[in-house]
Amino acid sequence: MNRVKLLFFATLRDRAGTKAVELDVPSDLTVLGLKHKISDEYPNLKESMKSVLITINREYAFDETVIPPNAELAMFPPVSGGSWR
Amino acid sequence: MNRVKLLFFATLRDRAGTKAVELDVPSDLTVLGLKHKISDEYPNLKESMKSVLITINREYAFDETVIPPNAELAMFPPVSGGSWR
Amino acid sequence: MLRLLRAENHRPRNDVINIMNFPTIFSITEDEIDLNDLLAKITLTSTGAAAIFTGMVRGLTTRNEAHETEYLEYEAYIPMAEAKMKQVAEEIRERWPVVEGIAIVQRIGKLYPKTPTVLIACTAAHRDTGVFEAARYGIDRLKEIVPIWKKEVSPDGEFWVEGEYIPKAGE
Amino acid sequence: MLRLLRAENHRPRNDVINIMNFPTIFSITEDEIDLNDLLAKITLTSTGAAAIFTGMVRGLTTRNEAHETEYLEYEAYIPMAEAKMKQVAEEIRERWPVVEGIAIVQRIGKLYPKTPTVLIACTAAHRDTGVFEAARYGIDRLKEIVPIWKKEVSPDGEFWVEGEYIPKAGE
Repeated sequence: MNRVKLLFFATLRDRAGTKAVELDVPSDLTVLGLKHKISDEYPNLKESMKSVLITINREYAFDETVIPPNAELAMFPPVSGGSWR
Repeated sequence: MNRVKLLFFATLRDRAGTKAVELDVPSDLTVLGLKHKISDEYPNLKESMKSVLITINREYAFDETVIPPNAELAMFPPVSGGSWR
Repeated sequence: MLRLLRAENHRPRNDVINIMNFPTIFSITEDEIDLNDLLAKITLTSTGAAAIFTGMVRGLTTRNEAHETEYLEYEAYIPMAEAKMKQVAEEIRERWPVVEGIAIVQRIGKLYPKTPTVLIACTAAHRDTGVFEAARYGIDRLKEIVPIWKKEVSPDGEFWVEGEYIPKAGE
Repeated sequence: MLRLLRAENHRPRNDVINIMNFPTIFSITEDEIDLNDLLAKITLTSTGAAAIFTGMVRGLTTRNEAHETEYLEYEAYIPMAEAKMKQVAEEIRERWPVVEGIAIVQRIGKLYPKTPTVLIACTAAHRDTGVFEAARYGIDRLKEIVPIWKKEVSPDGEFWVEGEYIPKAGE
């Protein structure tokens, strides 16, 4: 098992009700696997998993990526900084 | 004869050695005629007349324009404000 | 539904703003150009984006004939320059009616390297409506028709910088 | 002739400046965005032009669903946002090597209408070298990849504003 930190931002944080959690995940868990795990453990976030962005160590990550040990993960909606078009 | 005021700027002012003169000009004098008159009366400015810009009452004027009475005329080189490309 | 009704109410009010209250600032000044202040003056409640251009005195030029500049001395035919700045603003509004605020400022006098000498700023509700193009057009036009000149003072001596553009009738 | 010799001497010196001293500023801050200060920080002796974009909080929006905004609340994933701002600056330098200074600033926290919330500024020796395009590219990229979100608070309640862009691998 790998110990990882998972941060939530914006809508995801509101729905999770927390800014961050620590998780033990199987060492071969992919980003897609993480989405399924979060859907199961946080029913409030299930809907969000469809359009969520996931980062590993502050870089965008994709479904097939395997999560490395001690990773800093984050989940958030598409970004909306700057000016709104 | 019309009384007019003629302002000089930038290189034209340096060469004329003055910022402004008052002139009495024939009432049918055109901008082209003015250039000839200035060439004759200010030999230092003769060379400048080739590429000079002339304004009448703060609008760009052209060779065939007739100078109206009491006009504020100005002579200057192509402009170079703002940033230099 | 409430939103849609509100939208209907907004539009005529906003059109009134369009016609009456869009700020246009133009100035020829010996004072420092204050970007914060100018931006605030052309920001309306409906404004979401600003494109600002500033030109600075270069101390070191490498394009074409490379040279150093000690300072530039700017002069203007002030009343005509103000009228032509107003004309540039009008040309911008004609081409980009979405532009809300416009500021055009030329600093004159003796200006040293790194000093902003000219500013043009345009604001609009959104950034994808031509606000960048409007600012770009503004600085290009300024350089063509606004009667301002500069004398360059360098280690090699001083000389007037002349432009090339010959305005056409009606410009 | 003296000039040409001087030009030859300048070039290598200027290349050193290119590589070593071009300032890149990126910051996520709760403080006011000071345009004068940021512009001064990215102006070099060789700089003659700056293109600056700022985004402001709109109090009144008429595009699409018209609505009023009381304030926006910005939040950022700060360390990642800083890394992505740095990446945007690097992308700009790759595409427009003439760009000299770059400043990218996002203000976060509770921000009221008319307040500048984001700034991107690029400087270069001359204005016709892509400095406008570089600033435009910068703000567009910022909106795509820098992890910053805003919650809109309006008379109708509050809601998160979500973007649409899905970054690709390596972005």
